[in-house]
Amino acid sequence: MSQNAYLPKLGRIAAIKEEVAGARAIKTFRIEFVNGDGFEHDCGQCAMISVFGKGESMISIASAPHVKDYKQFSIMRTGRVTTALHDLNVGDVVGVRGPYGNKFPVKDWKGKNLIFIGGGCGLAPIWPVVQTAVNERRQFGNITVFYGGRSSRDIMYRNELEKLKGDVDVHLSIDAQEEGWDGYCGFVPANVMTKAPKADNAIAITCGPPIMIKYVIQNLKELGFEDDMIYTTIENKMKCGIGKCGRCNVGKDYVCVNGPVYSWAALKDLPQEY
Amino acid sequence: MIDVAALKAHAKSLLEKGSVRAVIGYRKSTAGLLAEPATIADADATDDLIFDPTCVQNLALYLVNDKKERVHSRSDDKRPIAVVAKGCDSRAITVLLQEKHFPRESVHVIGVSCEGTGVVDARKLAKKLDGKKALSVNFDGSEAFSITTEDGAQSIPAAEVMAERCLECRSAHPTLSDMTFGEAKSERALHAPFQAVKHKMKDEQDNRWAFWARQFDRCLRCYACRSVCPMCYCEECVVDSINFAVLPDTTADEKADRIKWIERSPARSETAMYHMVRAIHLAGRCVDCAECERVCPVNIPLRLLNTRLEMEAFETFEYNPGSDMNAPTLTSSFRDTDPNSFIR
Amino acid sequence: MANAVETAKDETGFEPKIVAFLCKWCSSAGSDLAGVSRLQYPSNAVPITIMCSGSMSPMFVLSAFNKGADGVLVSGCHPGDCHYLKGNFFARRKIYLVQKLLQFVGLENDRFRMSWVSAAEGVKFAGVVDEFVKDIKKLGPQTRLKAKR
Amino acid sequence: MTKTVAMEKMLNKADLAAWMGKLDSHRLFSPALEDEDVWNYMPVEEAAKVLLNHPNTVRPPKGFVFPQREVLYEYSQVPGEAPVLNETLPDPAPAVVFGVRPCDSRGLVRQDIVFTKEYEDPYYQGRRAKVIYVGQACNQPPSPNCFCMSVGGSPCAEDGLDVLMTELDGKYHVKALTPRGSELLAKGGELFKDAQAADKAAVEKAHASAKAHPQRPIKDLGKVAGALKANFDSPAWDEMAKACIGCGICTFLCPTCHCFDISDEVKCSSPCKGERVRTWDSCQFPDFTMHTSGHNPRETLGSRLRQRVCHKFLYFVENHDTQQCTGCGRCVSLCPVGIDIVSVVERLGQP
Repeated sequence: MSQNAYLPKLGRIAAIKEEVAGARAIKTFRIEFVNGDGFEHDCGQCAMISVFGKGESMISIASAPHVKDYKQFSIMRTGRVTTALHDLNVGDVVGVRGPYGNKFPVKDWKGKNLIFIGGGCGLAPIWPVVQTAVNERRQFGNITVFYGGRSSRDIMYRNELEKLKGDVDVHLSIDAQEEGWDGYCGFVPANVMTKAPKADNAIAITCGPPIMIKYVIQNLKELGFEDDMIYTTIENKMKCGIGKCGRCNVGKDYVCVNGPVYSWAALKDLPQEY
Repeated sequence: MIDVAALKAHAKSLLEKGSVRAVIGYRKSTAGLLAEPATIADADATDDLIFDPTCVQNLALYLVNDKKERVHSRSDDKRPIAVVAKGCDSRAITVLLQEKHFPRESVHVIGVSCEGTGVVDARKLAKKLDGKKALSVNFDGSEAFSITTEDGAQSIPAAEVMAERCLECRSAHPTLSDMTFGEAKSERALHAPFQAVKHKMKDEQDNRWAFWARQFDRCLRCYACRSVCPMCYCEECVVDSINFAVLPDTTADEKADRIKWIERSPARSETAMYHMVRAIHLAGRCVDCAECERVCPVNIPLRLLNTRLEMEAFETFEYNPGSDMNAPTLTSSFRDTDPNSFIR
Repeated sequence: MANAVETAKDETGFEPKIVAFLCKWCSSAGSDLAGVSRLQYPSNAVPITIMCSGSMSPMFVLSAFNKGADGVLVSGCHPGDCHYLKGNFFARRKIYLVQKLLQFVGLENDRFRMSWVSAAEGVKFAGVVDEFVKDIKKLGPQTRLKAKR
Repeated sequence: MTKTVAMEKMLNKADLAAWMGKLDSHRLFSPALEDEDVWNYMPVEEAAKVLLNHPNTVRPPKGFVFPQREVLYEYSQVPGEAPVLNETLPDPAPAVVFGVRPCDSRGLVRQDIVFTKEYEDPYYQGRRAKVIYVGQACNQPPSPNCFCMSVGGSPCAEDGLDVLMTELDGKYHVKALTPRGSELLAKGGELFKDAQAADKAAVEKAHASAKAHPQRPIKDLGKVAGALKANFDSPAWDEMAKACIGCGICTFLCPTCHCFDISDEVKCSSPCKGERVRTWDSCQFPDFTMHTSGHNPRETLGSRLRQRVCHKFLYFVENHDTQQCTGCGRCVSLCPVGIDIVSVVERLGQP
């Protein structure tokens, strides 16, 4: 790559949608590149978003690769950069560089049943796969989405999930009973167990808090999923995005280059330093 | 002369009886002449313990590290940990106790006398031996070191190769201990206390700035001085202003609003601030173990900087860090007679 | 603080930037009195109100110099008059140490100053600032601890 | 490094200064005392005073191409408007660094792998192209903790160098290893005489005797990676790291360590003006890997020691088929508490 990989392209915030409010607020930013700059990406890849004067953060791209006009990022307000991002308005310009990392091997999954299992803001990294699968609906078998939040107010992509129904089996859950909630109450791994998706010709894609992932994988294995049928993403602190700064190094891998997408077969051989 | 065999036997019996969790002491290193700190939990391994003039490190640091590790591992072993402590180490432990860093009963202090001679300065020794590699250094009476090289043993006057701090040491004997080995020689005073600082103070102010500016410019910001200091126990240091102790209930705002006092760049202004903040934070707490200066890979005279305020504490406020664990600290106390004339 | 320090520079000559940390109960009120009494004194001091001189962190002093202050003033209540009874006694000790350190490192003596100014001493406050500005003008801009920006 | 450019010459020791004098289109650096006992690469002020029999420098020469602080770009942004970015690629004047020890030049080769494989780092490349390395074979080990030969190097290794000089009686044997090196020798003109068979024999003898100096051994280098992998969960890591104080000496002063941080240095908050800079960072610092959530994948000293050793002797080997340690011995000599990578590898890197 002859270009300066550290220099971000400029993107204008075209729309901001508040997904979740409160202390762990999540907003979805639609960013359009300025000056005809930009890049294409694959499902699962990330981009480094800059707020000048604050710093950079690695964020997974939540829009599907076939959406060319903009990139979408769903970001939880958690630190210096993300707080600054949440304070921005439509029209403000940020830096975006990328795309970084590997991808979900979606092409290899054609004809298979896809089972998505997300928790909290962990829906965002796998959302491009959901979108791609729905966009090319006839190429895939059954599509099932399990998704849960702490409460009904913590469910992101609410409208989008509603729209999926019909094409896709959607099973929402919240941790504790609430009035007016007609979905499942309890943790996501338990919800998966009650619906017991079949492992035949299936791929499971999961992302969420580490503890959720741990139990989801345990349960999937009980349901007969092999290690190479389970995919997840991991994260580490990152600075450069191109495998040089050494920060996201886990074993011989750099998460920003060799990750963030891992099959459980590959991930279980990696040291647990993520 | 200190009886190392008795020291080993004491450590062994403590571990055999199970009255301590571990013994923090010194053992021979593979990396060079200086001893290495060792945390020994196995009674049989106490035979590795040594005590000679190569035992330079301040082991009070490992009490601080031990506490951090216990919090992290959620250990519920309530037994004390034993630590071998020279005069300066014991003063550091006293300051930690004074600041209630840990309770007195959580530490068993094995005091060791560094006799009349203190510890060795590896750089001075290397010069003295003119290229020959020292294999071992031992106490040799109260005024000399016995040094072994390939050519055999020789006796060298301790004052010639002794660490600077030891030459100015005001209380060489442990001030606090549960058990002491070696002869009680508290007065050494080979040099007048604060001699180096006073000498530097005589310099013109502009020259002093030129001197310090050059030193700050050379700093690598490896933070070894901070890491080795038993008094630098803050969970969160001003230099790590972005990354600080985050608890599950730390909010995004708290993380975002963190003040970045110092940039990471090794620029003179930032490095000056780093070293000066450390000097201020050490005022009335620095026990002059001079570990900061010893570990500095580029030889920045940090002891000179940090003892400046110790001199003030001692001479202006009659305050001697590490002498009394029950006294109020320097900056949490005052007297009506404190200097006032500098105020307008 | 970075912006507070960026006060206008006189085209005709050097106008020192002074950061004045004033205790809320005495010195800050004293500076207000100087203002409402329409006393003539230089406008070089940027006041920052702190709760008590005893709450003054040495970090603030070093940070002000780092960000380009030509002088730093700390001012509190007279001994015995502290709103919190003894905060200024702690301050006296701490500031004394900070001053000694700054001098040892080689910052010019006249760049860091402490004063006792009561709420009634508008005239004294004006005098302290006036004198401070004059002394710093003799020294010129502070370059030693200032970050290159 | 091919035979076609290898050129062997002899230079009288007294003529070193004259040669340096002919290189005045370059900035010249050589090892000199930065402070008492602290050797560093310093600009050559008086060529006649340059002696190339120095002990190993405290700082490796990596800063010439990977400085501790590098401004990546400057930015300025008025709120609500698009920022203006100003790329600050380095364009240094050409430099020649004398007295580079072979371990350090082998470190450079490892940095080249990191910074030029897959993505070329333009900042590194910009500087790398402008620095010529003149090596100095170690007739005597420059540090008591040298172990270059245990990690595949040698006191007269040539990788990464443009020129290798070997001190012989009253003379330097000077071997050009790259076209850049040949040009440098060509500038010396008449000062250089062709090396004769006797000179070549003498230099071979000097190299053989240098290699014969006893060094700290690592047995079975080929098996170290596998053993480290097998011992990944050993409690010995924590035990050996007990004394570690978590400073950055071992990594900052390592000729191969390349980890860095990127941060914003704000000069003015409104309008927002500042620089995005990268600075050296260390895997030994506790906050190196800490997530924003506070979760830290390598929270303990043991896990960080393991990262340092495994990165050098396992991960780098898996990725690039060579160790990321060149045996300069700095981390051993300068560790405040005697943590010794050779001993660690001896203990956990042996089957």
